[in-house]
Amino acid sequence: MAAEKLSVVKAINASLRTALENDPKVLVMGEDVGKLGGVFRVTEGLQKDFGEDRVIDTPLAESGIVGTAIGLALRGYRPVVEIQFDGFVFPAYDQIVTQLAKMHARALGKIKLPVVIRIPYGGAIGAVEHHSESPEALFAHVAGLKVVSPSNASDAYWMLQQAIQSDDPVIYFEPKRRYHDKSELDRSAIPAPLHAARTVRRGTDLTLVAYGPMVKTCLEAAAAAEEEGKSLEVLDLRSMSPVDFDAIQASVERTGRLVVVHEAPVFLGTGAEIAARITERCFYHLEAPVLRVGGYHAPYPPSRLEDEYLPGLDRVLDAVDRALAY
Amino acid sequence: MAAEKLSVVKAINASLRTALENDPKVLVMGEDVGKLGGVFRVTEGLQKDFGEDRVIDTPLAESGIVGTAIGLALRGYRPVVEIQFDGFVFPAYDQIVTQLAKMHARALGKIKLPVVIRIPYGGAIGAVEHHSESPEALFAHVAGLKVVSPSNASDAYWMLQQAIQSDDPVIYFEPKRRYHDKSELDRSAIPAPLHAARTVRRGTDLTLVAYGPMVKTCLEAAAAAEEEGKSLEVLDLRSMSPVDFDAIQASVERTGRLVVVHEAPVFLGTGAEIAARITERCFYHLEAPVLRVGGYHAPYPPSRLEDEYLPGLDRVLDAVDRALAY
Amino acid sequence: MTVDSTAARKPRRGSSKRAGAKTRAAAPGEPELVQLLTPEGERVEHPDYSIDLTADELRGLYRDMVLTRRFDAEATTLQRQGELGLWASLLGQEAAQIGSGRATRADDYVFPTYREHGVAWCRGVDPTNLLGMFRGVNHGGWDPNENNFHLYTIVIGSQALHATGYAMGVAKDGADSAVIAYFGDGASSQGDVAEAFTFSAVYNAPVVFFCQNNQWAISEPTERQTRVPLYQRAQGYGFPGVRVDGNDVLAVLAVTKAALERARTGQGPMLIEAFTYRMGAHTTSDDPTKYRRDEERERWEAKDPILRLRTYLDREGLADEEFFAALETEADALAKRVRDAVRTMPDPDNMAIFENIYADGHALVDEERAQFAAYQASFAEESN
Amino acid sequence: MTVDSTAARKPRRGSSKRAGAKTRAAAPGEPELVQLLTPEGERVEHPDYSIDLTADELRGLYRDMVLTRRFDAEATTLQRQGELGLWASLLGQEAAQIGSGRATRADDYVFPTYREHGVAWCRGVDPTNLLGMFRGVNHGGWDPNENNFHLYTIVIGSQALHATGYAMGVAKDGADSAVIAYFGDGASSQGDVAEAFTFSAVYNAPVVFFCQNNQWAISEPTERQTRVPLYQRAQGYGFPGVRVDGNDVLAVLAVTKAALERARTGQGPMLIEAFTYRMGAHTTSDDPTKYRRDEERERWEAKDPILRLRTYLDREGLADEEFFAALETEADALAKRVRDAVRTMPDPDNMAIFENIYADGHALVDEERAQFAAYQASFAEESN
Ligand SMILES: Cc1ncc(C[n+]2csc(CCOP(=O)(O)OP(=O)(O)O)c2C)c(N)n1
Ligand SMILES: Cc1ncc(C[n+]2csc(CCOP(=O)(O)OP(=O)(O)O)c2C)c(N)n1
Ligand SMILES: [Mg+2]
Ligand SMILES: [Mg+2]
Repeated sequence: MAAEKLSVVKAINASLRTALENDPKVLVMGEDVGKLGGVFRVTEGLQKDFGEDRVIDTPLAESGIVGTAIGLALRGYRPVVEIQFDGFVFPAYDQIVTQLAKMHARALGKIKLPVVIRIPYGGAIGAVEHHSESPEALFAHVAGLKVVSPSNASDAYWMLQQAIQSDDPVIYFEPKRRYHDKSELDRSAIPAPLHAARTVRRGTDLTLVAYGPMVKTCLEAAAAAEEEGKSLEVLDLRSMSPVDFDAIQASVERTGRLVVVHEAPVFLGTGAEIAARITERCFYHLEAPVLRVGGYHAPYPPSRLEDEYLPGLDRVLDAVDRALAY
Repeated sequence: MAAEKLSVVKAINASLRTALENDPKVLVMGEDVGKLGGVFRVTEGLQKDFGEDRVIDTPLAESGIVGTAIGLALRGYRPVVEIQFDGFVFPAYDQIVTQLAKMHARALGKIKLPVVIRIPYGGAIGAVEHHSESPEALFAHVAGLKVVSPSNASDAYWMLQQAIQSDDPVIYFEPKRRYHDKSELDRSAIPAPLHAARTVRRGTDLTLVAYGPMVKTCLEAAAAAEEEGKSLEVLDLRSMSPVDFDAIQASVERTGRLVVVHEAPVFLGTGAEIAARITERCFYHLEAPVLRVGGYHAPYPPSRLEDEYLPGLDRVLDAVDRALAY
Repeated sequence: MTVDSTAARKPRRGSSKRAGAKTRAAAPGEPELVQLLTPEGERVEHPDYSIDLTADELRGLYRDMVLTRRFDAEATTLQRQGELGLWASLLGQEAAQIGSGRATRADDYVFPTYREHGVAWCRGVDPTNLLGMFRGVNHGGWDPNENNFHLYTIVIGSQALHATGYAMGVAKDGADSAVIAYFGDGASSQGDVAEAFTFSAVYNAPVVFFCQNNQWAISEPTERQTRVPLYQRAQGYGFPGVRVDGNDVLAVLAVTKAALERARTGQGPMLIEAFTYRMGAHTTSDDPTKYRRDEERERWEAKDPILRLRTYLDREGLADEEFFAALETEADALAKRVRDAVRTMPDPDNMAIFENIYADGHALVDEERAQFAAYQASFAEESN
Repeated sequence: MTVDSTAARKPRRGSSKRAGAKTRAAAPGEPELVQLLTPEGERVEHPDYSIDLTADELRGLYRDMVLTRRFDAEATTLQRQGELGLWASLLGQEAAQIGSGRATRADDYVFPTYREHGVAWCRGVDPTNLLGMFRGVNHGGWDPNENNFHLYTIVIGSQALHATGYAMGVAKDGADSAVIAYFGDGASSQGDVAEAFTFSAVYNAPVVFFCQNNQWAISEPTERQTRVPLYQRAQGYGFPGVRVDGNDVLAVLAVTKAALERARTGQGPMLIEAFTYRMGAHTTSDDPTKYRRDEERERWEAKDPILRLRTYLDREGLADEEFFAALETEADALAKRVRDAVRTMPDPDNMAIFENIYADGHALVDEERAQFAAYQASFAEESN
């Protein structure tokens, strides 16, 4: 099949459709995923085509959704759960970190938990409270979970395929502000491994690492920097657990400088771990400390302040300048 | 009053008693805190002396405990909540991060949430699953919460006094494996600020940063290292949010080397943030990368493996040697 | 399921039956629905709940509902015009909100969801204050203690526990106030609501759980949350539940007053299910045509809460043309005031990002605030 | 509260009343308790639940209870001797567990708490397998699918949702198996249990909720969790609840069989409250003298589940001395086998820390495993 151009929303929809078609054990479940097709229309048309038994509108209870998904997985199903917004995953946090993450180990490997939890995350959509958060570090810190985030339609499609095929629980963070960005999807391609970072722009002076919504921001920053004669390499991390440290290391060994960018608060965010570990691995290669650009140690602000709160082009370039100034 | 020697459990008990005596708005609530005095006897005798109305046995529901504590705080009370064990805090996680942490900001400061959540944490007590975890990073990442942990009886007493007096929500992690360690408590002393780190041993070659249960381990490591002619400085961090970076920086500027030790998993643990930020602050002072010693990216293991899983003297010294070898 | 007529267990107060008023019994097999005013605007009596209102009071309720609806419509318009990011309309739920809101006393405390604009009105919260969060200038931001009206809570069900804790505090204080917690039919599924039932029952807390069953949780009908009427949930926790016609402002007022009185007098919690209908979309972001049919809405329009009180006022001659005309003018003025207020509502200062995170300060916030200020200043310099 | 006799709504199957057996009615004001064998060992009938067992079957139940109690006692001893880190005794709850466990079919699936040693026995799980987690060599570690007996779940209430999800899967598969979820009186307060009630009712899942109300959640009496009998919780969710004498193995067997059959035949969930007593401490770490009085325990000892079946067997001449003597020998052998197995149970390999965290591997785990191995090896070198 030739490459087609489609949005992230449509790519995820297509990926769910493929999974539902290929494997009768795959289920889609969550609030409003049925007739409505989800508040973002990600599941649009799926219940119509696959029935209420496979595309399941659930009661309004996130712990219940994840808890029953675990039970369904124990019975041999592969549930793909939708959490409606980032800020609504916390009622399910106990089931996720205490049960979903640990049950495989608890059973000494005798049972598997192929559950995918899809969470639209991040800001910049002008929403009210709880609809713009980036809680990925709270999942990546927990052993037993895998945490990924696509930044474009092709990854959205393929990474979801891989997440559903994985026998491990995967938290799949969807960059909601990029839902309607279109890009090429080649359904016949052989996808990159789920947890491999990807170099999306080559450069020599400094490495930018980002994932999800911030990849585009970093690419724009790199383009702007080029005009000022700075050559930035951009890595799309794609996976926050595990992190592809080898790829980052290889890049930093060439560029000597690293800036990590995410929407989540900097304090104990993914960037902290990357900074710590890459500094350890590249101590003699780094010409500047690893700098981080991200959210502040503050609740996500009202939307009229989100442009100031979120890392944008200018803040990324400011960090780049500071790193290059060492 | 002269200094007395008592255990961490007794110090916390005394601190709760003082608070209940001094302020009629202080309440103690949790599972089994009444007649039983809590599973660790931390609240022993309090219900007898202050009544069921102030020392409250709650239904078995952590979200309910924290959620009603929030309501009581809104009514003007100062609830001190006990979570029975670290692994049982997650059913309350939503109320803690979504409500308790954010309500003051949501109200533009018009309401205050003076709620203390006491959590016995950490391992090495030979317990079954869920009774030995160190989830502090999952709280420290969240703006609106303060996160502290005492390492000895005196801090246990004073830091709890300060936490209860604070108008902010404080997660107070109790190092359960040190519950029965005795040390001096001077009730007439003027305590250090709640969020200040304390130098507990002076040294010149390398700085060890730890908190809660690992402070003792680090002091033992420093003593052992001294015999090998290495002079280690040990900082008791005491607060994981905020972190006293100034104190760490001052020490590292003298020693040039830093090792952070905690029981919690290294990946995205408190040490990651300390490593990232201190590297940024002390880039030209560090003679070695900041090294971290902590738990592995694994569920807390069955107790017969915990000695291998937990950072002990040898693992700390191994990291010290590696840092000194740079 | 057998219907447990919990209402029958409540203390009966002197009922003041109006001469000629009918008493309606529930159709067999249908859960009982407390009603004092039929959809046709006919006044009926209920053995357990009675109410006797002056013409003035009746006109007051009518005015509340009309102004609330007008405010709500204006907010929807403002959203369409881009002045608000979102609006959650209460259209159709005016009786449930005004009836219950007017049942509260000044010293009672209210814990709303995000849709209780009518209750806010009754509590004296300025309507424009409600718009800040929907415009994106704050997350609520009014002082909850000014009107004993807590902030809107978006994460479903959480506030039921806050209300319960608050009520536990009221009881500890020996005060005779009551607390009321609002939530929806969807929210009834959340564990937090169940835990609130448990805590309130065990501590006999003076809290009324007011569930507006508006038939929908976004796109999901109530059958996705329960297979029996929601008011029945209460009895398994040891306190009474009652279903009231949520489009009948008189019945809602009577039942809520009784429940609050019950709470006040140490008889513990009670659950009220106000059976009503969300006539509009879930929010301005929603498209109900995806999941429900127009006929349903039309059926409910016949039960419109405002119309039915209007019919009654008209029939009984309790209000004249002058009243209705004046009310129209007042509604226009309110709409204009709201419109003007929103349009001139200033954006928050950028530094507000760093304010009110902690009451006692936090070193990291201080550090980030300073960095941010310096960063902002660097642009000012550049542009100099 | 009015007692809703939910049992009356269940399909009645042909009852086989024994000649001369009495039918006991609940004392007025007391919740109904299904009982088929009185504490005095007298056989009574119940209008909704009947059972007809052969002497062999009765002896089998007796044997199960005796062996379970013996195993349990041995485990407590092993804990005192330092061989186990902790033990959660089921003493007093043998009838609740054996009665319900024996009601399950091989293809049914069981989700236990941490105390269901008797149910595990009925499912064919080797008792020694239960001891690993209490010794600290694993967190459970048996293969749940070998006996359709899930791992012990320590975090209170979580497994109710797993059971519900599993049951939803059973229904999807069109299988006629049923699922049973165990939990305690304390657990009834957890939001997860309430959500399990909601999900199971809405999806009509074939799951039986089996609540052992042993009167205590560590130090808290059941009144700290509810002010009405727990079985009544179910009706507000739209399915029946029934209280059974949890110390009467016959009644528990009959009621659980009926509930499982109900689930199997598409009639949805049911809640069973087995009214019983935790005769020992909460766990070996607990000290019940802090919070309850000896008299209470003594009162319950008179209702001992094993004694009462013994009395019945004796009175009816259904077992002879030989049987009891052989059982004693068997119990001794079991105790010895368990003792030996625990004492020789090897510690896990250190590298097990890094095993089974992920099914498909994880780079960080690989890295840490390698570092750990190298670190361990460095000691081996040094000691060479
Ligand atoms: C915990 C949580 N999950 C999901 C949502 C998204 N959400 C917002 S409103 C809503 C439906 C609420 O339905 P109901 O409780 O009936 O109240 P209504 O909107 O009808 O007034 C949902 C699912 C949320 N706000 N919080
Ligand atoms: C979420 C959670 N909170 C607290 C605990 C600690 N805890 C273990 S058992 C128990 C009491 C359980 O009581 P119940 O449900 O009645 O079961 P029982 O022990 O009586 O069999 C408590 C509070 C826990 N395991 N999980
Ligand atoms: Mg609704
Ligand atoms: Mg119990």
